[in-house]
Amino acid sequence: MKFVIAIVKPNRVDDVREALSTVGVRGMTVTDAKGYGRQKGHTEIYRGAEYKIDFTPKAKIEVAVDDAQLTLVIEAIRRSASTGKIGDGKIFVLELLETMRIRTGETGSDAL
Amino acid sequence: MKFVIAIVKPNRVDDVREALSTVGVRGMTVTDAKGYGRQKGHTEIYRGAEYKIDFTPKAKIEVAVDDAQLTLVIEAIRRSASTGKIGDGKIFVLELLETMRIRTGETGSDAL
Amino acid sequence: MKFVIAIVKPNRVDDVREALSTVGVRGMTVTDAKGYGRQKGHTEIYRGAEYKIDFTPKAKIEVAVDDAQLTLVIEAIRRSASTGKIGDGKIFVLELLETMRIRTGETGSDAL
Amino acid sequence: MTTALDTGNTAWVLTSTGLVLFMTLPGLALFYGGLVRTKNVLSVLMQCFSIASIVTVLWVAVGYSLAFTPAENPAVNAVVGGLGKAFLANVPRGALTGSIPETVFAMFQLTFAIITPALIIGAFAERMRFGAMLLFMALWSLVVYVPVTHWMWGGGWLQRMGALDFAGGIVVHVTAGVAGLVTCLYLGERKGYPTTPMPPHSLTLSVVGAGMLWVGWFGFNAGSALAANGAAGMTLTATQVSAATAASVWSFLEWQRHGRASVLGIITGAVAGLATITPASGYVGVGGAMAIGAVAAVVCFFSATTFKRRLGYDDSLDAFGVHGVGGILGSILTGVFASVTLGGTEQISIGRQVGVQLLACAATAAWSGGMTWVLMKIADVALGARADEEQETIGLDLTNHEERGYDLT
Amino acid sequence: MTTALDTGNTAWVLTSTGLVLFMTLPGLALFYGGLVRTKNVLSVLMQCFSIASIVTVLWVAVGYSLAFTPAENPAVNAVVGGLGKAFLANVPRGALTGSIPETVFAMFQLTFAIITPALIIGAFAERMRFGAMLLFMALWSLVVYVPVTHWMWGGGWLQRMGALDFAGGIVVHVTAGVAGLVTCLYLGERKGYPTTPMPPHSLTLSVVGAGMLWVGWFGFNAGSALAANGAAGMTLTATQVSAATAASVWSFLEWQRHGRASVLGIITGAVAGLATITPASGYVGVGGAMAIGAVAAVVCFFSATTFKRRLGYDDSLDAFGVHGVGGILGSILTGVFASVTLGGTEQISIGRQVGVQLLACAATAAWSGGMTWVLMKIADVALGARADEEQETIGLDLTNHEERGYDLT
Amino acid sequence: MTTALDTGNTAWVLTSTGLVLFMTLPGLALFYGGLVRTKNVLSVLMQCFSIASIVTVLWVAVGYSLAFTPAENPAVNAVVGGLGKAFLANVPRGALTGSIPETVFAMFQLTFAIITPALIIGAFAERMRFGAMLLFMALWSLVVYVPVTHWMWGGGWLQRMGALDFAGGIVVHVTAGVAGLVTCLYLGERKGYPTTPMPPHSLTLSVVGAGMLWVGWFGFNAGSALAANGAAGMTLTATQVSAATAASVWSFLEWQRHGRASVLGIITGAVAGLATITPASGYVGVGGAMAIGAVAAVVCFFSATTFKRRLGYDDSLDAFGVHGVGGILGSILTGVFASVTLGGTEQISIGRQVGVQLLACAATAAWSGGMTWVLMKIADVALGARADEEQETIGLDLTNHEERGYDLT
Ligand SMILES: Nc1ncnc2c1ncn2[C@@H]1O[C@H](COP(=O)(O)OP(=O)(O)O)[C@@H](O)[C@H]1O
Ligand SMILES: Nc1ncnc2c1ncn2[C@@H]1O[C@H](COP(=O)(O)OP(=O)(O)O)[C@@H](O)[C@H]1O
Ligand SMILES: Nc1ncnc2c1ncn2[C@@H]1O[C@H](COP(=O)(O)OP(=O)(O)O)[C@@H](O)[C@H]1O
Repeated sequence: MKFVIAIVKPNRVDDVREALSTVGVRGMTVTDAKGYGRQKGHTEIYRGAEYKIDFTPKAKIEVAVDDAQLTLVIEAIRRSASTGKIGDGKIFVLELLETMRIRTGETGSDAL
Repeated sequence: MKFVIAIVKPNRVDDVREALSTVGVRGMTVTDAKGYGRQKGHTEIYRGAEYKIDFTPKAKIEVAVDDAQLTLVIEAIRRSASTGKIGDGKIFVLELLETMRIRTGETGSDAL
Repeated sequence: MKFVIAIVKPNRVDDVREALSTVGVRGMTVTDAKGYGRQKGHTEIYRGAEYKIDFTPKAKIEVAVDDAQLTLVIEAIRRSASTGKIGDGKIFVLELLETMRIRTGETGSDAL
Repeated sequence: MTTALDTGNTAWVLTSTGLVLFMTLPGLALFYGGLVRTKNVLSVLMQCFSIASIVTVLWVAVGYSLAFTPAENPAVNAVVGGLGKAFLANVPRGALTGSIPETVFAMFQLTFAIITPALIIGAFAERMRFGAMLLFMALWSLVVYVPVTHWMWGGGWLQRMGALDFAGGIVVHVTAGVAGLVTCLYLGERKGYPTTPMPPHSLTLSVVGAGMLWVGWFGFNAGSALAANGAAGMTLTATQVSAATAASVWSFLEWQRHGRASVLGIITGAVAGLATITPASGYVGVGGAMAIGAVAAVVCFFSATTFKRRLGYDDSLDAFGVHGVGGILGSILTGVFASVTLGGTEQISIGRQVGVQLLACAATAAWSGGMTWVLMKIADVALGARADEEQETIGLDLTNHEERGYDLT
Repeated sequence: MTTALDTGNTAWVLTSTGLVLFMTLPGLALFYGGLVRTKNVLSVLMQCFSIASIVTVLWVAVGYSLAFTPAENPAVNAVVGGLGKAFLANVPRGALTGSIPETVFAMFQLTFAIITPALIIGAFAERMRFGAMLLFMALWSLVVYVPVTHWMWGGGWLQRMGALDFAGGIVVHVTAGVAGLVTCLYLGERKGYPTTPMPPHSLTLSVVGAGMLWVGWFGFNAGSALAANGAAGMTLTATQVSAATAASVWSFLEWQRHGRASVLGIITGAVAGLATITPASGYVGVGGAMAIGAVAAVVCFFSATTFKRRLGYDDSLDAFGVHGVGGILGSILTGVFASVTLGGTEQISIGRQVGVQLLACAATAAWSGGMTWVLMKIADVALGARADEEQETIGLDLTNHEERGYDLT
Repeated sequence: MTTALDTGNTAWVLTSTGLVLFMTLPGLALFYGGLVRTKNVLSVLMQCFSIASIVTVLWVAVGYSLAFTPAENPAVNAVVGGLGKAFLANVPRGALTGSIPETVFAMFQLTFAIITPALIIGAFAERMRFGAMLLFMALWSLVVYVPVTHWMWGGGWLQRMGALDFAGGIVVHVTAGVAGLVTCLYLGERKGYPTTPMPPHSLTLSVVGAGMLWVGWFGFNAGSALAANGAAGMTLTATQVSAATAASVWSFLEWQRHGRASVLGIITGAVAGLATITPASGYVGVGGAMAIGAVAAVVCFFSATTFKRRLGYDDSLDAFGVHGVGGILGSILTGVFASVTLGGTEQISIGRQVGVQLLACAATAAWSGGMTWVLMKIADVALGARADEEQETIGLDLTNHEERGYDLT
């Protein structure tokens, strides 16, 4: 199995979720994050004090998938998350050794 | 070493922490997350506008452990996080290549 | 490639970001987290009800790097995040199988 | 009309002046601010504060005079007043309006001139650029609010025609509500409306604002009696009864439709009851107030929920759906429940009076609607009214003001 | 008692009416709302707004009349008034109560009728279902608040017996405090209490509410003088002194016990001082006010911290621990410090008066406690009073109102 | 000066007393509290509440008497009053100050005695330990505020010299502003200042506070007329005009410099306009008020932005930059615009009066500055004034009060 981490723009999350559902993904976990990269941040000014904020808001989507699903999943994320603008984000793939569904104790693919 | 990621219900975190301590885990990192899965979300209505919220609040617990501890740790999490209801969450196990304690520079198991 | 996860004190994040830039890291993702470990938490009291809070605020920095960069990156984080006090945090290194830049579809090192 | 200063009446109108300003700063600002998304909260607060500031300057400069000073020429005076009191010239400290100092009257009226344009914000929230908003509001205050105030309260044609508007159903709510409808039609709906969820970012904030509006409305309505007497007492009573009845009925309707009552519902109901009773507040009895409150809840409930969604326009925070509809409704019902035969204070023929009220509403709505479109066009051409897509995505706070509403980390 | 309208007195009571409503909307709502967990904040705000609405309707319909209109039969009148002024019939605009319009008096009293049941919320917060809460409060307002008000202020038996209660220690705080204790005993403690931490979700909100309560209390106490004169001035002074003394003493006690003072502590102390001085506020001097404030802080400090934990009942926000205990304490101390011998205004024998005060508290507590249990039972059987486990876990906001307090992402 | 009680005037001053207390609790507390970082919000709220409590006790005990009771010895009376009214002894309910009860006057003045030290908080926010802060404030209130009040309003030397200060430019803003500057110089800048970003944690909160300050200032200035008449009306007008003008000008300056206007800017401008008009508010006309508001915005804008950064001291929330500078500026301009020749009310030679005003400011600044340093030293030696590095990093809320401002999870 693989553990896929996708960093996307916050307003893309719903589309990504739908796209993943259509390729058979039944669950995922999303976390709010701040991203640093080529996309530049913004400036804030308070009584003349100018602050450069380098981080931009991102959403981190984590999804565990079967090896068989992987390419479909990556493609689904890319398609649904892409706006063509800098800052669209990244997809990272890690090896997933084991999975367990807490409720049932099922392991492996059955736990996804 | 292994990197264990557990997605659990927010109100289980304290129990999981205690369970992990009892099996000798000395540290862990917890993040607020939103989960999507079989457990269904809720509805919100504002002046007639009905919003279906598919995500449910979850806590993500990350803990790095020795290979020797792994089974104990997984069992401890399962036991303490399980309520038997849909949405109890998942445990994911990844391979952990290296660890370092920033304060001392120690690496490997000593850094846990 | 490697996927580096660093748990650091929140007020170290900017220094870590700068340190990473100087060693050629072009992007990273940061998440707010709560840490449990040797560093002890604090107490809160509300109308005589005393609560022991075991968790301390931490920042989780995730950065994907080339194998070549790894040692430099680890060293940069350690140097910039260390205060010498308990609670400075940890660095975890995982194997990263694949990376993709969503905007362009580039993969591997080019996507970093 | 007495001609000696009454310190008690003056004390009450001074207090009411504070209460009505409080309705805008921060009352309405919070009520609206809580309903938008986090990324736009400051833009709403900013709009309220900047309107309060610019309108104050304009009001003192010419607004008060044009609204409340008779123009020499009677024909002109039917539609707008004169400039004899520009910059409050010829308003010595000793000058009285009834039994209170004229300066107090001028400031009390100023607070109405402030909240009226501020009400419009609710219709175009989350998508109008700050510069154009401010230009539009400055013009609107002079071109719409000031003349209509003169028509109704400054000796203009509506007043002479016998239209009844105790505390501003026509002057405040009809003008602002209709203007709101026009501005949101002009700007078009927010990006993603209605598919994308746009939940209130802090109902807590909105509830605080609602509480301030409710209490402040005592000054708005009972203060309009310009005296601390039985009339003020009955006006306050009618206000309280209508607000409470409307809030209760709204909750009941929600419970009927959704199986539960909501806090957004109850505060919206209260505001609907308050807006609707306004023109009638000084003329009706307890029964009339209850009836008006109940009708207000039913009508505004449908206009703000079903109706709006069906027609598909994006009145972001229901400035028209609640204030406009409530204002029109209340102005018409004033023609009914003001009658002595229904426990009111006026010796009127209900049929005839309703006709007068309808005419007054129509004329005011037409003027406000038409002028609003023209002024929006001017502001748009001059400064660009609509925030571009990126500004809307990132939010107006960062893009228009380079600030963030919260930094809670 | 003068029989001519005094505009100054009227202006002050009109203002006080606004101030006391402001104490509930949004004052108390925020004070309580900030103390609960995020998932329940709206439920508290909703409870306050719905109580304000329903009680207003009931008060105007029958409450005011039953409380303040004499019943024909003197025996009946000892316990409850008549219906002669139902729907404020026979209350013309010209009618006076002392030197102010009766409508103003009726509305001023309404704001007390609103905040009293709202105070009870603090005892059962985070676990009572909305429907049952509303039914209970409507009944309680008629069965407990209205009669007790008549006993004490409407010519009923307590008043005739010579009990002293200037602004509501017995009528407001004893009735609500005891009712709170009974409701929390009836419902049982919250899931996880006392082991699970249940920290306030926003002390900032509670501090805002506390500030509103403090200022609003000027209207509550000094407004009860029904005049803008030296009596009102001294009452306001006593109120301010007691609040400040209690806040200081509470901080001192915390510093003694925990080595630091807290903001929750100082606002709780201030509220304790305000609740406790209420019945005495119009009768005491500066020294008496300081003494009452100091004693209030010490007694409420222990009742809200040590005492409650020892007995183990879950008075979520200390409605009984602060308001109930403070009310009883203040009502008794009124019998002491009201005496001219101690700088007060009353020619009384302290011993006898304390006895009268004790009897009044006991009778009121018994009636309120007993009826509260009965009415809770009725509401429970009819609609189900206790939120089920899942509702408590998810929170009342989403489960009872389908809304969320904040969406700050 | 009339010697009969006027209920209308009394009603207005009672109301103003509530308004000015509301400026501190919770107005100023929120205005300041929103500007600090999340980890310190409670410390600011706590400082405001504890100051309000301790100062109330001290004021009633000796402060009021020392400020407003003549000392036997005329020489002594030039600098401080007597103890004849300690604990408000010899202040019967019937006692009058002008046409209002003396108790009302004493409480109205108390609210000024409360907000003045509270203003200082803005200068040392986020780094002063609670215990030392409280000790310092108690001493400062007696050593600085009370005497200066006597100098200016209690028959002391400034008043006899003919200095003009209608509502507290010298007594409130100069004393507090200069004290702020000294405290922040004494404590040194916050850890990380100015390199580390220290953005406001909740501008929403600050805007709420600003709204409360604006409205409350009606009581502050117009209440100082101690009557509900034309003087109060004109004072309120001047206050509103100056605030609005300053807010508008500040926004304009920001737009010039940064290409956009901000909400923090507009509320800061409004407060600058309010602080600056204070000493002049009762003496000037509309034109004077506009001029003062405009100048206030320009001068404070540069003192709070450019100036402070250039000199590098850390006046955290610009207590000196806005209140101090505004107070001095306003006190001087009073000498100009109070003149009848410029639409004011005073028959003065502008040149001479400006000299008197300058002298008054200088003397007050010198006394406040010097004593502040001494008292800080005392508090520091006694209890340790500066939070240590770890406390500053973790925040004052957890380390000084063991509480957290928000728990929104
Ligand atoms: N090396 C990296 N490791 C982890 N996260 C990264 C890395 N590079 C970029 N990111 C994440 O991806 C987001 C988008 O990257 P950015 O360079 O801004 O745009 P793009 O991906 O379009 O080139 C960043 O905000 C950051 O959250
Ligand atoms: N494939 C997945 N990848 C990542 N997280 C998942 C995945 N499936 C489920 N989760 C997480 O586990 C949580 C619980 O899953 P769910 O299907 O709702 O219940 P259960 O685990 O009891 O079957 C989800 O809310 C989500 O956070
Ligand atoms: N085994 C672990 N797995 C995951 N995170 C850990 C682990 N141990 C420690 N951490 C994280 O590192 C942080 C610092 O660890 P701690 O033991 O407090 O100090 P130190 O790293 O200096 O020994 C913890 O707060 C926690 O977030």
